[in-house]
Amino acid sequence: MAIFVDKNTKVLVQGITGRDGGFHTQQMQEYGTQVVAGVTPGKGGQEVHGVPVFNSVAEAREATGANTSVIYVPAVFAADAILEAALAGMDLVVCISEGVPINDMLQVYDFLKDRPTRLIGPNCPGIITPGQAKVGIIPGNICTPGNVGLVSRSGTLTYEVVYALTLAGLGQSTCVGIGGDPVAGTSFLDCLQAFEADPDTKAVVMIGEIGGDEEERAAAYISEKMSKPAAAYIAGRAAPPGKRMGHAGAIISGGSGTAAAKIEALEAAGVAVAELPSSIPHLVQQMNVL
Amino acid sequence: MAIFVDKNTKVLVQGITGRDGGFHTQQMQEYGTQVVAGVTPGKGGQEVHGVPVFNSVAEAREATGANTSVIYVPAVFAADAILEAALAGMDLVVCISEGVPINDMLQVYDFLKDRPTRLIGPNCPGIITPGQAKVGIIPGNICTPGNVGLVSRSGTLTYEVVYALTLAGLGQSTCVGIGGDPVAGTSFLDCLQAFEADPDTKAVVMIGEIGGDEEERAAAYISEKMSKPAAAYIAGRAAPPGKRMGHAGAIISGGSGTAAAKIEALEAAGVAVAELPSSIPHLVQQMNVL
Amino acid sequence: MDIHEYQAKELFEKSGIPILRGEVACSAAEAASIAERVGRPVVVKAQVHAGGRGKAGGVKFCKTPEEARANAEKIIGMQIKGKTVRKVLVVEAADIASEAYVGITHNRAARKATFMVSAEGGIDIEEVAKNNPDAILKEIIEPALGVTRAQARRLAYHLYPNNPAIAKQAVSLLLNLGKVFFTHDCTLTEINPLIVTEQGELIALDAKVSLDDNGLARHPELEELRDLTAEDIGDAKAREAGLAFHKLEGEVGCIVNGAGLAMSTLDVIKHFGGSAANFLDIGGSSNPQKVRTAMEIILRDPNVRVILFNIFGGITRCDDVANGLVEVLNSTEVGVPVVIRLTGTNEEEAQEILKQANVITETSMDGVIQRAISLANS
Amino acid sequence: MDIHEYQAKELFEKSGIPILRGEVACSAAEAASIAERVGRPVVVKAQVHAGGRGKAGGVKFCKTPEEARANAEKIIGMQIKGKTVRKVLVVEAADIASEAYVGITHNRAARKATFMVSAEGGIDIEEVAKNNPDAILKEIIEPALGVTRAQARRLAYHLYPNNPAIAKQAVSLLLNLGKVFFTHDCTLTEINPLIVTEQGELIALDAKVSLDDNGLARHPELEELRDLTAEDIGDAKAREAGLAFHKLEGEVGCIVNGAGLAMSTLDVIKHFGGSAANFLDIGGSSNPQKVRTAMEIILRDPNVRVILFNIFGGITRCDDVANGLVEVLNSTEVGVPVVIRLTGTNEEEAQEILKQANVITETSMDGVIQRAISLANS
Repeated sequence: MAIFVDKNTKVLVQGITGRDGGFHTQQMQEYGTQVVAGVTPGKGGQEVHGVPVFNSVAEAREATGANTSVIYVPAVFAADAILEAALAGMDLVVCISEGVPINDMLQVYDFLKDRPTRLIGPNCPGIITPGQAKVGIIPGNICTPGNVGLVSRSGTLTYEVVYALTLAGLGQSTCVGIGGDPVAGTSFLDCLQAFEADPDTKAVVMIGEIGGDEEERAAAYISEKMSKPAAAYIAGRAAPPGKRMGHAGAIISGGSGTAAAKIEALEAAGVAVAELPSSIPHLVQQMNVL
Repeated sequence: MAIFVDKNTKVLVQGITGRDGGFHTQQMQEYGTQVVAGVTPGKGGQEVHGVPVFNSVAEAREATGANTSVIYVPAVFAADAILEAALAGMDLVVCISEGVPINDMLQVYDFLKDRPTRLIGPNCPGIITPGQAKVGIIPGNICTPGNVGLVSRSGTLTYEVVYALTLAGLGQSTCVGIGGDPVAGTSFLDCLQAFEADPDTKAVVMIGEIGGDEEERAAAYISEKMSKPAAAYIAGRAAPPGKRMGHAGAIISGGSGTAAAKIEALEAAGVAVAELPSSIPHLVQQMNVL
Repeated sequence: MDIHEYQAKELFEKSGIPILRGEVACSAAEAASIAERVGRPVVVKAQVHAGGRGKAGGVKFCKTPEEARANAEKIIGMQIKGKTVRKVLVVEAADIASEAYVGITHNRAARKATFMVSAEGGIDIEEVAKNNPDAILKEIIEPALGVTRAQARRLAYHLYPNNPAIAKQAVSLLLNLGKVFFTHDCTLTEINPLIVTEQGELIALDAKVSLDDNGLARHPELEELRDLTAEDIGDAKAREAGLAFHKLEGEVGCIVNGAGLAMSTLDVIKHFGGSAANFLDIGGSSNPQKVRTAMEIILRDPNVRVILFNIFGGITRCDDVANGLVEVLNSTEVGVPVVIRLTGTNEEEAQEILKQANVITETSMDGVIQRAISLANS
Repeated sequence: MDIHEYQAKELFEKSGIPILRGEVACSAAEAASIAERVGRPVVVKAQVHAGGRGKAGGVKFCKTPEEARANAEKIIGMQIKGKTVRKVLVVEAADIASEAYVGITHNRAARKATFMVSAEGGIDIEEVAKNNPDAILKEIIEPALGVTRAQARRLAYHLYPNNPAIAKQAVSLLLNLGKVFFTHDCTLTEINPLIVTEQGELIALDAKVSLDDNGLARHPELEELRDLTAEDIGDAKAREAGLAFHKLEGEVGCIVNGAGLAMSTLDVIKHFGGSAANFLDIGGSSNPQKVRTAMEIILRDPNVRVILFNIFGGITRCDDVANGLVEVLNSTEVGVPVVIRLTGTNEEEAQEILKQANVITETSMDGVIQRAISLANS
């Protein structure tokens, strides 16, 4: 089971002939992911690591049956690439590209909201279902199969926590990096709902950060609807107000979106909130559900 | 019951201070319709036939609880007026304006398709539930309450048929003029579904015309899903191919959208198709359901 | 509203679509002197609002100015699908390596505009659609997005799969064609053929643009492109008066309010064995002047043997129509009988007015039509 | 990226929004001579990327050129919220009849931009939002529609309910402000105050525009508006090298890959009783030059007593970071201890490289942070 991707996922790489696209195609293949097609306009007919390249997503999909697309194109072209994948009928689109203009994402988000295509990202590390498939750039070797579902707004911080879980013998059902941008295709809430419905997931770990109200919305869902136990870590407790901390999402202004407010909401919802990333495995072990 | 409008409908008139808006406000009031508000930007605070005028639909709705809007503004402003009504949360918007640019309607149709607001028109005579309310310009005196649901793409042809029904003692549950434009907010299909669900409607009359495939889609629905008997009349049997017959919708080219094709589809669905508008009452009487 | 090729090319040029501009000639001498100036072989192309110009002999390749003169001589004044050619476009001949079709029009079923391309250009696209539908690639244009770059790319690579350099030019061209379509409220923008020259340039060799009449109000600069000489006088009068009018071949002149009722009137005339001389919808308003203009237009047709009014008053007030009619009858020798049926708003007042006039009144649509047919046949 | 009032006004002017243009002065003498040319009372306004200029004394009304000189003298060089004022805008004073607020910004929760207006302008809009939220009317901008005319009308009549003439001017102005916002990839476009003059003119008396850094790539003309003099040298270096950097007040200099891990590093430092000197995210790539620039930026801060590397290699390759670090250590006198933790991609190669270098390695995030703090305290 797992969520969003599994061993049947057929991946198409948009921007496969680029440096990142090519490198991660190989990484995904080595992990055992079925990478069935690549797209780079004008390079149709070529091959990259044995993967056939097409001029358009529609053409690639028709020829290969790809159902999931991963995007490694320059940021100003990312919105167009997402729309192309959605119009071609992809079930899942994972956009790795960082620095997508926010107005592009407003349009994309609005366009996708009543359509069947799920977008993860942009500005995200992607998704991995350990032992089955990875779509994106999460290092495969730090993950191990198991029953913890993990969702995070951050990249390397995700790795830190996943690795700590793995070292503690706590395998993962699926790890989703939803990205740090203010407008992201998939939210904590979406992932929590999917984990709640996934029989392979027994506990959930959520890695949030300052800014926005996604963590608070997730807390409301956990409190009202979720049967599975959750642990969380919120980055940015020490962040000074008014500074933009790299992630476009992680800006904190006035009293809203602070780490304290998020932690309070999560704790009120019964979530075990970790003081340190390294404490997460211990909190998960204490749940006694694995 | 009836469909879309009834005695509880609270009407707001967009363009109330215009010639048509003012005239039909009075007509609607005389018919007993609750006209609760009017909108003309810059004329907020005035009154027209005792109806308070506001600068915006949102303001008018808030002040009066209007739930249905009828639009009598010049065609190039009609799309904006429809969007204003939809964004202000109107349940039903009836656009009488004729000559709305098609690209405007593409945008409006797309915007409304996943929203709760129903649009009837543009370029339509509106809707009347005899004895309860009329929204638009259908003359009230040619209608009488009863159990025939009528839906039509044409204006005066509707009157012709409604009047014939009334003279024959066949009252109407609701009469809807969906308008003759190629992109209309409400289709035959939408109305048939509503009539099927309406306990006050025992039989349905459909007045189509050449062009498009709405009648064929309606026939498919009638054949598969509809329990109530239907009669139809299709205008344009004698229309020469390739001529645009006034209604932007009524253009016939190649072999598609012909009267013959529509009549064939309807007859195959068990619909009694009239040769003349004047034969409709007889066909309805033969159904033996009233 | 249709505009001419040379006008469409001007719109294209402003939007960055490469064309061969050429010059317009209204006489053979002008055509020859343009060809002289070009100094190379030219093509002389009829400027007329009709398709199939090539097949009809309205497009000719001319090696010399003399040939241009001779061909222009033949083409100017020629009838193509009932339209008289009054101008030709004289344009440098291109070295064509390949011809494609690209076009945008509304897709009524989808309620969206559709972009269509085919590598088989230069010929009747409807033939391609019929005989080889797979050769046409379509992209539905989402109203919320317009033509996306990815869509333009997909279409471009469909046309030029093995030529990325041309495909890249085509991407811009297709995006610009989308801009033309939406900025000018078009119902059709078409390039057929879109050519690649031997020199590797992409050029719109033809240009076809139809404008949404309803959009013209916000494009006064486009209204000016209307070719008044291309319009029938009756059509022009009708348009100016706000009447929807089409001439037909029969004997019963029809004046009706509402398009649906007008179409139905034609049907019922045919049903009872008659034949209509025209379709004429006076619309919702009942300005007496409209009635006068409608009568004038119909009486221009020598075939008309009777005038039939079929009016169902809603917004239209029957007394207004009656007044207009009486006015015309009092000031004009009509020469054919007038039969009239008025029902609806202010019907009784109208009957009272018509009592004074020399017209035949009926109360039902079927009745008035049967009466008109019998008068036409007598 | 923020731009100055005078630059924002130029964008406004190009989009048809009425402004008082004024002229920029870099010295008191210039300010006086501009005021002389204006020949009427002027306002001298600090051009600085900080809010609350008025409260800070950065905006002054001047009756005479002498007053303009004196005030410019005071304002130029002044610090406002830590930013040095280097220019002033000298602009004709307006006869203000009323002041309103209008602004567009992104509404993160709605995933849409929002238009906000308040008839209570000229003051801190956040105060109005707090104390009298009903005074602010908001319209969510639908991405598929942009600012509609009806929305602009509603906002305009909210501001000027009893003045249709001004409301009509405001409709155009608000639609144009929407165009500025979307055409230039803004994150904020704001007019505060939007005034009506005694003469009945609507004028944007101030102009505030913030640009989406991610959108700048497609607006090279806007990138040129960047005020390099307004940037800290460290900030400028970081921006050029593609590093996310913020100076903080502590002693532990941090070099981390990834924004989340970098924020978390700050948190963990605080948790263990230390204090970070900066936030610095070297991002996903592991170009050794980035490591060098990062070190240079951090070492400019005299408070730094230790440099902490916390790297979790994903795309970032640990050996690349190690090589970059060794390069810097070999060519520069660092002067403070370096502690490093490298985990992930090519970790072992990196450890091998670091064996040669004078750095302290740890294997866990908690471990390396505790070590750094103890070194900073020693």
